[in-house]
Amino acid sequence: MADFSNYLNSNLTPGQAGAHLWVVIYILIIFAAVSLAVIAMNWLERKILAHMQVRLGPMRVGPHGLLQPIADALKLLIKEDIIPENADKLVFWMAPLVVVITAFTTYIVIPFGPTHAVTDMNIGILFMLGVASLGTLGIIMAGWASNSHYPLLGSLRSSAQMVSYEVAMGMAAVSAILMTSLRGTGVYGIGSPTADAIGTLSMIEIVRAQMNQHVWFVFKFFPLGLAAFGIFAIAMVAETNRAPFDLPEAESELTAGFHTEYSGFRWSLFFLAEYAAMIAVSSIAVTLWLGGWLRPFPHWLSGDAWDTAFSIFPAFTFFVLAGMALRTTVRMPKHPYFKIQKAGLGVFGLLLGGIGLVLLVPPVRDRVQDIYWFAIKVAAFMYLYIWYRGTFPRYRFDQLMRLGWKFMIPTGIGVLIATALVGVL
Amino acid sequence: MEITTLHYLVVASALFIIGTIGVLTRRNVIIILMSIELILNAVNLNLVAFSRLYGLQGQVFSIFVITDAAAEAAVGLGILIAFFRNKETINADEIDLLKF
Amino acid sequence: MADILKSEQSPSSVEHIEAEKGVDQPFLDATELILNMGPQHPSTHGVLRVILKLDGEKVLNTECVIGYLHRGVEKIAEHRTYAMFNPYVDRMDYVAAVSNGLGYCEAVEKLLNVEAPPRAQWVRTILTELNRIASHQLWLGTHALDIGAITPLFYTFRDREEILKIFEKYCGARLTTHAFRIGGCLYETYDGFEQDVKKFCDFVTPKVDEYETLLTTNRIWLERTKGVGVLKAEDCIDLGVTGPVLRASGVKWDLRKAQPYAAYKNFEFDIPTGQNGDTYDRYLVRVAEMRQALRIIRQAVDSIPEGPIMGKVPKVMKPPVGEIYHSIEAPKGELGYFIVSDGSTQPYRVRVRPPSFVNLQALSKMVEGALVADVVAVIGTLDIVLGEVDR
Amino acid sequence: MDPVATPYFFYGLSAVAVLSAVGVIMRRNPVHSAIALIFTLLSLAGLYLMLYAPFVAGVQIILYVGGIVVLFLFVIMLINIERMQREYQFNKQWLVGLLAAAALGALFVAVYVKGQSIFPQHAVRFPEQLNTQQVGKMLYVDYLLPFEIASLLLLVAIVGAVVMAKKRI
Repeated sequence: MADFSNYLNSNLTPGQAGAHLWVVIYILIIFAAVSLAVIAMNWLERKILAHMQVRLGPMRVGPHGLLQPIADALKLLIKEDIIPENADKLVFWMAPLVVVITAFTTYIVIPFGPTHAVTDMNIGILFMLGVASLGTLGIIMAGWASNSHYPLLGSLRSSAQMVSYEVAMGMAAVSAILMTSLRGTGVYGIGSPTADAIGTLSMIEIVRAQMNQHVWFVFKFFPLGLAAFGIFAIAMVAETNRAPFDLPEAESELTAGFHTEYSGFRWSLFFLAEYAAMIAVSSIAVTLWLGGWLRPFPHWLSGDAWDTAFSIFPAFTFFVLAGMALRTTVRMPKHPYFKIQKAGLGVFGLLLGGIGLVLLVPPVRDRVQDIYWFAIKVAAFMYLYIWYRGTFPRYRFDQLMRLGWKFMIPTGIGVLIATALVGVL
Repeated sequence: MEITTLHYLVVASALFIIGTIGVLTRRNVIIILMSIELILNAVNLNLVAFSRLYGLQGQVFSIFVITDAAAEAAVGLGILIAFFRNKETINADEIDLLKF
Repeated sequence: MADILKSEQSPSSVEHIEAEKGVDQPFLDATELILNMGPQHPSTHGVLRVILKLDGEKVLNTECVIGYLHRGVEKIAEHRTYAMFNPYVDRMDYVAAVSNGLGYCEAVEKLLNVEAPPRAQWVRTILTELNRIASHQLWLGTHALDIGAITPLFYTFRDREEILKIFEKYCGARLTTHAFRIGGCLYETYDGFEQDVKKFCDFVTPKVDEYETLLTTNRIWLERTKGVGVLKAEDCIDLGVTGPVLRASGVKWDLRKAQPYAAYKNFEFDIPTGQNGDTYDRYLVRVAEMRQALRIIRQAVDSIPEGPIMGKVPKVMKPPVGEIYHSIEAPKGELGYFIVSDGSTQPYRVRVRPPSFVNLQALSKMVEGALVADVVAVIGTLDIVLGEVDR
Repeated sequence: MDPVATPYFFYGLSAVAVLSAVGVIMRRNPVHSAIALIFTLLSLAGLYLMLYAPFVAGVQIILYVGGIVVLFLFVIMLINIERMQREYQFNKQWLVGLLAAAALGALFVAVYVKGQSIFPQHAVRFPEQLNTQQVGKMLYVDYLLPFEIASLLLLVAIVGAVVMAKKRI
């Protein structure tokens, strides 16, 4: 039990500190938080996409459709679970589990803060890319086990796509890893020229390297970091099978691709895994290039005053959200029909405000702000995902492959070589 | 009870023997290739287990073995596809003409 | 002659593929796959069934199966009086019901030797052109959706709604309008019709630019549509393809100019054409046609003549014995009605030349050697309506 | 820091590895074999982690499971396996095969039992945190020539696989 409370004073992740109980707690928290994020993401995607498309989106279940994801989840849970007659039952049953497990396993090494990770492995990024690539297996299994042509085509597409884009992703990631071991500021003189540079694959150390070198890697060696980041940002969309690279589940071509034959709860597992994987790869991008949990300008705007100012941001965000909710509550029509909705939204707004108040308490504030900066960066990526989906048509398969093999991989290798050259010279 | 190197060696030899049986007795070439992967993995486990005793060379060599396995799988499966396209079979004991 | 016919057989037939493979490769390909697309499929625009023979993703052969929406419209006509058959034609191309009605009414008028009064002609032209915009908007939205862009659909439907509102105000119906009668129009225009139409024109002109901002220079859109489903001008003429598909191949053929009907000869407009005959050109042509339609509507609204809107037609229509073929430029192409009269109140035979049906023939030629995704794009770009294909 | 409950993890992982390996060679359906192979490979990755070889474990996951097995599954999907499932799965020399394998096993056991005395008694402990750096240094300094030869091998394999699998060259 002493271990249990002693951990809070250590500056290590629970996995490194050997606090096994804390490991379990962290895993549970992360699981719950990611599931909650997926639910929130579901609602946000539908609302944002709807507003991009001159419509309202879910409005009926709960105030402004806030309870819609929950209603959907309930519907999916009680829906009949159909397994096709000629499907390979065992593989059909395993596929969604494989997809979900791989999507959630990656969260073990994601550093939400200097101590807010389940553990820190010295092969962290390798582990993440490896486990993320295992999701392909689940998709292949799903497509094959369904014993139907559309899923088969979808899974063939998906495996080819994910295998090709993994290479580009890896190339981009390697150039970021290389930056951890390179001193220097590049042509534009961004960052600290004298910081010590150690090569590392560990996720936490990569962020620490960005802190020590006074630069997010997206700006290091100016155009190079940005180029590598761009390649990763494109490849990660392809890796998670989202628009405009959503060929494996291209609705207008393959009906629903690899999960055509899935329904109910199994389908919702695929859904969960897709969004969890989106958050996971966005987290990799944030960790490698956007400074992970670091707040903006930790060196330029340093000092206690600035620290305090920036640590109020989480609370401030919640206050803004609460204000929006309460404003909508006030503006709702004065009709008995809206009574319950009004009350619900009001309570929701007060809840958000309450969370904001809790976040103002100094010890909580200091522990939470790392997570906040990480989450806000990931949220920007999530918004980009939605934006892509609302804007772009879908690539064709050969174009996708051409983009991957003839543009992204050569560019990735070129950026890698250029980074090495700039770093050595 | 401490896990010694011998434990790993026993697991590795078990995998090796299973792989050997697979290669020798199965007719399906895909399964034979998978059995070869099992054998290579047994070797890898041995190498890594010994690297704990003698130094990192074992790990480095196991990386070479994995590279080799990748090359072997790619070429083997390529041959397999070419063969299946011509003969519509992938049974090892029907592949005996040395040409197609 | 027989030889010529043989050599002109569609090269995508099964025999052709077998022949191309040669005798030294008699095997069944390991990757060959028969994919049954439709009749229940999100992007076959109704109940079209396409049987695709695939090599991986590459299309080796296509076979269209139609008739899932066959209602025997032409046979029904033989048991209805001329006026009674009028509403049925709306159900063929239900997204351009007004055009269908116009073609039928004009054909019967020709048979009866009556002419609609000028006011009716003008109103007909306005409504038909409005309907052309509506049809193209629906096409654009669904076509973009097929290619994966989900947003244009909502934009086009938002604007199409305004057209449907005008229809609703004019004749009470939104989709299957039954707006025209033989000999003119049944309804006089409502108060403010001209203002509504003008307002709509001003409203939709910037919206067409908006669709273009979303798509015309979008790199992915260009990649997905340029060089996809190319149909040369000769092939178009051989296959009898008409409408925007024909014009996108560079043939300047528009029945509104070639054999003017309704009030078209009074208005100035251009015939937009393309050069390459690919999916992108068809998109550009249709967007340009929306603009031209707006131009026609503006001119027509400014010059609606006064006078009666319904001509003098006998209560019991008994056209003289004879036959007539009359065709108009529907949004999808040449829509023709061939009506044989035996002098009774009911047509002896009605045959419709539906543009969708004829254009659909080009599908297998256009997707030869393309990928599955192109099949979807090409079905979209042909702008077929299964109600019209199957009738 | 010592790993947790090492013996249990070891026995669990080895049991999974061996049982799935048996599954690989016993299953009628190649897809099931491939899935069993995944389990073997993943548990071996776990064993590598227990042997303080995290880099090899990472490479095992990313290359073996994410690459080679995906390739296997890909090929199985391209090939019609329905006929193969109905055929005899084992060839006629299964008795010889078993005997050879048994002899091999006996040989291994003999070698291990005899040879255990010559193993160093105490394992060399490498700092796990520096494993990747050390392996990398060794790959790029001591074993540079083999490394380059391996890359050449991969290139040859790429060309060979393409030549083999392409329909018309």
